Amino acid sequence: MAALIVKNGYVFDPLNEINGEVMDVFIKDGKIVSGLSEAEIKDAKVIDATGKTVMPGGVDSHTHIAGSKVNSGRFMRPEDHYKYNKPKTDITHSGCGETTKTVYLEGYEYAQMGYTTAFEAAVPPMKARHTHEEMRSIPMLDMGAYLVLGNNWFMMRYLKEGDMEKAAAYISWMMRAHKTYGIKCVNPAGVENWGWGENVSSLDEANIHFEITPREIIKGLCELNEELGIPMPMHLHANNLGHPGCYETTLESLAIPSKIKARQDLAVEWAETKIDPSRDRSIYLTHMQFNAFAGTSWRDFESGVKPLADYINKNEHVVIDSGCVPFGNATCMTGDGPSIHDIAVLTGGKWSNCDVDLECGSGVCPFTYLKNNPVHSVQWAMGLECLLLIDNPWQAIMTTDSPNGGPFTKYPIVMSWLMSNSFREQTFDECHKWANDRSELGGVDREMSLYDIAILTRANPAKTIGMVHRKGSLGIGADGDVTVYDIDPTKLDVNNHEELIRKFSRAAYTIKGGEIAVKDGEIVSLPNQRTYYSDITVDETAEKAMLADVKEWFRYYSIGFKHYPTPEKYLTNPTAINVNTEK
Amino acid sequence: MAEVKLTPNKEIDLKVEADVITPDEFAGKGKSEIEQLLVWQGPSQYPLSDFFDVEGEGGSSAEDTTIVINGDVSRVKLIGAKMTAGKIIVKGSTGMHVGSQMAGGEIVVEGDADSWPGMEMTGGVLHIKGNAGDHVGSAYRGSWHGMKGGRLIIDGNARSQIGGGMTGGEIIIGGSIENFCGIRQTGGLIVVKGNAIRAVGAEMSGGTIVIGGNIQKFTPGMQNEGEESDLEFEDIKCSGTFKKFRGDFAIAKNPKGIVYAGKETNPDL
Amino acid sequence: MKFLLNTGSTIDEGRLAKGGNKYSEEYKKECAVCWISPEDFDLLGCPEKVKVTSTDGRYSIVVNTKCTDRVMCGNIFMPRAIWSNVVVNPWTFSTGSPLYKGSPVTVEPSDDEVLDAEDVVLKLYYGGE
Amino acid sequence: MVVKNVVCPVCGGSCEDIQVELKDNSITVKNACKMGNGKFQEVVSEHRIKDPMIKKDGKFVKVSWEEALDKAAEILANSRRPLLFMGSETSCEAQEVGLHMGEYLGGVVDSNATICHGPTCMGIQEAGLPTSTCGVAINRSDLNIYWGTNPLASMPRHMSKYGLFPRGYWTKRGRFDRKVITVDPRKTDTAVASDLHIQLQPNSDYELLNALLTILNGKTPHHSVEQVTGIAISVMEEMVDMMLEAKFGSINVGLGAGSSFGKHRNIEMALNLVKELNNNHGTKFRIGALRGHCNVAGFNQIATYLYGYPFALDFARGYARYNPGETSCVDLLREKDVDAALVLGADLVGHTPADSAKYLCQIPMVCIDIAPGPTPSGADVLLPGVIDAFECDGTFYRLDNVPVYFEPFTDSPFDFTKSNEDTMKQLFAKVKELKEKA
Repeated sequence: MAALIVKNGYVFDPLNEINGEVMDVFIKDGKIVSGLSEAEIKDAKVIDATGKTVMPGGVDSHTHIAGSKVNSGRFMRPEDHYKYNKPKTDITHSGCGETTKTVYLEGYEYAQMGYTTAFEAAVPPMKARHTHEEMRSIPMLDMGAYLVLGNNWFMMRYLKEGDMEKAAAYISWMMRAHKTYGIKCVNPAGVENWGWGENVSSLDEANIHFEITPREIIKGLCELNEELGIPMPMHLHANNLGHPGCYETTLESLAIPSKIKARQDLAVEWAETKIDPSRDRSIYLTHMQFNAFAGTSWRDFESGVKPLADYINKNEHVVIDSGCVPFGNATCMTGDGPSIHDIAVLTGGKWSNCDVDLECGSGVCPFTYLKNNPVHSVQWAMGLECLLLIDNPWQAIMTTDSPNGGPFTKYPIVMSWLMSNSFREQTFDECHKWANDRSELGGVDREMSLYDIAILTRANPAKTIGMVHRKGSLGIGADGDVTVYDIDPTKLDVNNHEELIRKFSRAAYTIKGGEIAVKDGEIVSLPNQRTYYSDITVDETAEKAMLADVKEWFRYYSIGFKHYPTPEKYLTNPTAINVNTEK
Repeated sequence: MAEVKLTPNKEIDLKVEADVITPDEFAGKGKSEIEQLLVWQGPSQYPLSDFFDVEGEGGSSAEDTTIVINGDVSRVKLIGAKMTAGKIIVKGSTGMHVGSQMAGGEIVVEGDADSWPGMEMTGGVLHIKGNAGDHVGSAYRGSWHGMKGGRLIIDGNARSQIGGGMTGGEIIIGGSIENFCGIRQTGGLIVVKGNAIRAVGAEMSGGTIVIGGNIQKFTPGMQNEGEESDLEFEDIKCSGTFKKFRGDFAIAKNPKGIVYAGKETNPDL
Repeated sequence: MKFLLNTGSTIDEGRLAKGGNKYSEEYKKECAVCWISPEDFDLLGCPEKVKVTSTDGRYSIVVNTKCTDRVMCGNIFMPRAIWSNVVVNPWTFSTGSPLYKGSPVTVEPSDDEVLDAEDVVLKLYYGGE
Repeated sequence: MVVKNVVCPVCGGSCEDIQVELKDNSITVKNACKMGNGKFQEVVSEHRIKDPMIKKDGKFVKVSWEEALDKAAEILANSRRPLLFMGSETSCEAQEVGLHMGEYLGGVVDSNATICHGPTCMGIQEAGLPTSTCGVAINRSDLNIYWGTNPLASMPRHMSKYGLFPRGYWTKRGRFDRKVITVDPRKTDTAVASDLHIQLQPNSDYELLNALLTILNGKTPHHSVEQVTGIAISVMEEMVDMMLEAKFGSINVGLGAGSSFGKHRNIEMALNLVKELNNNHGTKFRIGALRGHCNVAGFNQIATYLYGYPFALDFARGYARYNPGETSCVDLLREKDVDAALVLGADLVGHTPADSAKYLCQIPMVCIDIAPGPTPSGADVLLPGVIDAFECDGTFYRLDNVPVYFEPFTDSPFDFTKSNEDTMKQLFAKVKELKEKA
């Protein structure tokens, strides 16, 4: 592969504290290098980025694009597909779906926006093969996936019994068996209760039969996460999600690991960055907006983002992603079965649910966010509050919890709201007055810079999930993933948000591993993708003892032990990250 | 008013999709331009003139354009799809999706129409003088939002899923129908002069259905609300006495859907 | 006589079909059969074989009878196989799925030969026109 | 040698506890049901299709693999609108090649769901699917409802593995901890083994389900429902009581619901019933379809994630469109709206109505199969099939959409192909070659 030079652009690389300097970026053999030899320069492909914005490739640390619940969404929503089609071209497959997109479209549309990396937020262990099968088919994106463990019978048993050694061994075995990357915890203790049509309502309510509380599960998983040195913090979807007043539960949940020190133990070669690439957070709260509802009912519903943001501003152990709501069509899908059920009861619309043997569950329902709906308009404001009221952008990540708040293709709109106060004002004018009355957003005049945007969409998601050895920066040794937007920062007019949206939507170039994947918003080649998973070292004796338990309880599974794991065959370029090797 | 005459010039084997046959597409175009409009047959596109002899030219606007199809086009789909104004007269039968998503203007089919006429239509008049297949004026798969406005008239019989997810407009059927008429209806009016087989108004929560003839298998979630005579819905009149039902209580605790069933024709209800 | 035709699997139909024995005598014996309730069987005159004719009258098939109280009066059952599918109504109500269960058919006693599966293909589908 | 944990490629049960011992000309099988055992014998059967064949003057003649493949590719490349039928008796991997080929050719791709649980898929599209994996029902369900299905004939181990007898975590006494209701117009063996048999009139599933929901919503159904369904309202009320008394109920629907008059609307209503049962009635319910064909669920899953729809995908315009009744196999054949076909691992001639089967026999058809039968007889090119889970590895999706990875216990008997996936890939390469030449 010829070397590549991205010449003369305004570079935004927050992990290297580069803020709009005009410079060249060099890529050789798929990696960022400090420079090229004269011979290499002669053969190199040159991209003239004069007057353009250059950033590392976009990283989405929380999205729903692969696996059984995503596919349930696609399956039940032909009406989401029939008017949103992209025909095949000589190099691309066809695709469809506005909110529940087909796999090919997911890869293409992320790349067209300048993203090169996306992590699937929830994998039910028994269906991990399905998630990987889909990820294998998603073109261009480097991916990983988080394993759902917060209502797992083995996990709950070990935590209840306080058998942390076996619990650690279980996590290590499960990550390897299912080729997954980090721990996801969804409505801990509550989803198990949903097996009987119930939920839990507070952090200290023990669930049926297993008699463990959400607090105990969160604490246990956070401790184990750091003991094992897992790349990312424990990834929490807090209890009571989507219910007025849930922000209080969230606040309490965030405090649980406040004393747990982050410990990331990866055997990787880090790319060169000015900022310490290792993570310093011990909890990663996802789609904060959905976990920040205040009030006691839909009538006195209001934003509870402020108290949460205040807490986060004072407590460095927390990082969040926002779960923004850009209005329009969405599909709600989550491992939180009871919360989706409640939404479906509210909408009266279609509803899917799938509880999984001994492990977890999920729910899916279509949703449309309307500007004239009071609650939806507050949710719009709340999503932006999550990013604007948290002072330190290194504690926040921009998402829509795609496709829950809206499909990822609406990221450019969210980025523009963050950068443009006038655009927010315009939206306030268009939507229900609750948006202004019941949130703090109207009083915020903060306008984010391209540097901030680069933190929220590249540097921080990569740092948070422990991928800075490859992603999120243009440091030497990082993957040659570069986005060029046709935005001249010196002439940037954030009042012209229409143009901003258009330019974020269609990258001038998306370079993936040194190959030009997108030019002028069109797919021009299909670079290979990669799947990352954690290979965690644990004590062999503990592993043996744990496996004996697992095999004994396996009779409650409907699948045999031999057919439970996911073979590597289902992964494209499987890339194990060795974890906990120092111990 | 300019008139374009299309005469089928050959037997069609694989079905043709001709969503270009609308006054909107023809407006402002001369004969040869119309001839060159592309239609689909399988994955290939061919000029319209491969299947039709074209006479005349389009008017200055869709409103000023009338299209007359002079013969049987029962293997041509999507005629008049998405049209907004003007008129199409089909002097024969049409294939599927005639007037699908139409928003305005008028289509008259003198023969029969296959399934999906007027899918999700929002305005205009679609008049089929013969019989129609399934999904008259209904929503697409998975959607609960069917016909929103306009008027759909079928002089003959129609089959199943008429007005599925209908939210507005009127469907008037002169003959008899089969199953699931008005399923998931939330608004609008369906009037059927003849008989129905089954599940009239199933899962409806709003809107009105009138069945003049006999209903073979009644929807269990309908609750009797007495009788009414000589119904009037603006310009649409249904004379005689009807048993009135509200439902579908299978789908909602307080549904607002109304079904009228002819009293004489339904002694067992 | 008019009946509603129900088709479906039987365990031996499954065993033979999955075992690749669709052209065996055993398969024909299992599947080229019309189950009739005792009352209807009597009404038909206890025939050894019947001719079943499709709703539109365009296709007929001759099969053996089996008198059983497993089906209700007015219904017949035939194992899902080529014989039953000859007379299943091909209209799908815009669902893609023909009326494998509940097709109205006509049944009358017959002395004609019960065709092998292969002959159904060759005689009805190839030679039929 | 005895091989354990072999996956059975017959029905949607995807049993993965089969033991086989393969000797020169015989195979001994343990744990498989009657149907499964029948299929396992195919490995050593006399009638296995071993040679590629082309029909010349109405008679099959043996030809080389290359010649057969060339002819097959020619049929597909020359077609103006091919139908590719990716049957359920093969892996997702093979089906995926078929979908890609269909997209490339602008043809139509369909699978067994279209003549099986297609209406169930369509019902899900109207209402959503409140379900669970099978283990959840095993561990929790104290009420099991078989609606329009006779698993003893279509999925023989369903009752012992998933439905009636299994001893789960909260159902340690198996059958004694469960009640069973069967809804079926026939008095099947399943019905006989149930606590309550609702012997409804054929084609009245919709009315029965609608009435049950009406009762659940606190109203009395219209009296005519008794005559329509043949079931007394008091019995319906008893059934609703049994449902509400259950801690966890599991409904298994079969083709009796999806394939009778009413089709997807029957399923939609069943799904609505399950949805309502989960709305604060103090019980929890799930529903699942008994997928009779081996990997029919797999096609639905991969077609959905690759192209957006579970079956009946029409690629004419360069992207998939979906409209059963228009883009589905039986209708396309009946309407003579395709001009060539490829049938992989399915007996379409045997299992579609006469009009469709007849037209299929008339147009050029390529068939990939393992044993003689109506579809191979109707083909113009016959390519020998490889048996998935016996002779090659791959993926099936189980009835509850859990993917199962299977590995072979022997090799493909052919030197020209390793698997149906391999055959499909070879064929696709030839088709591309021909198309690009033209």
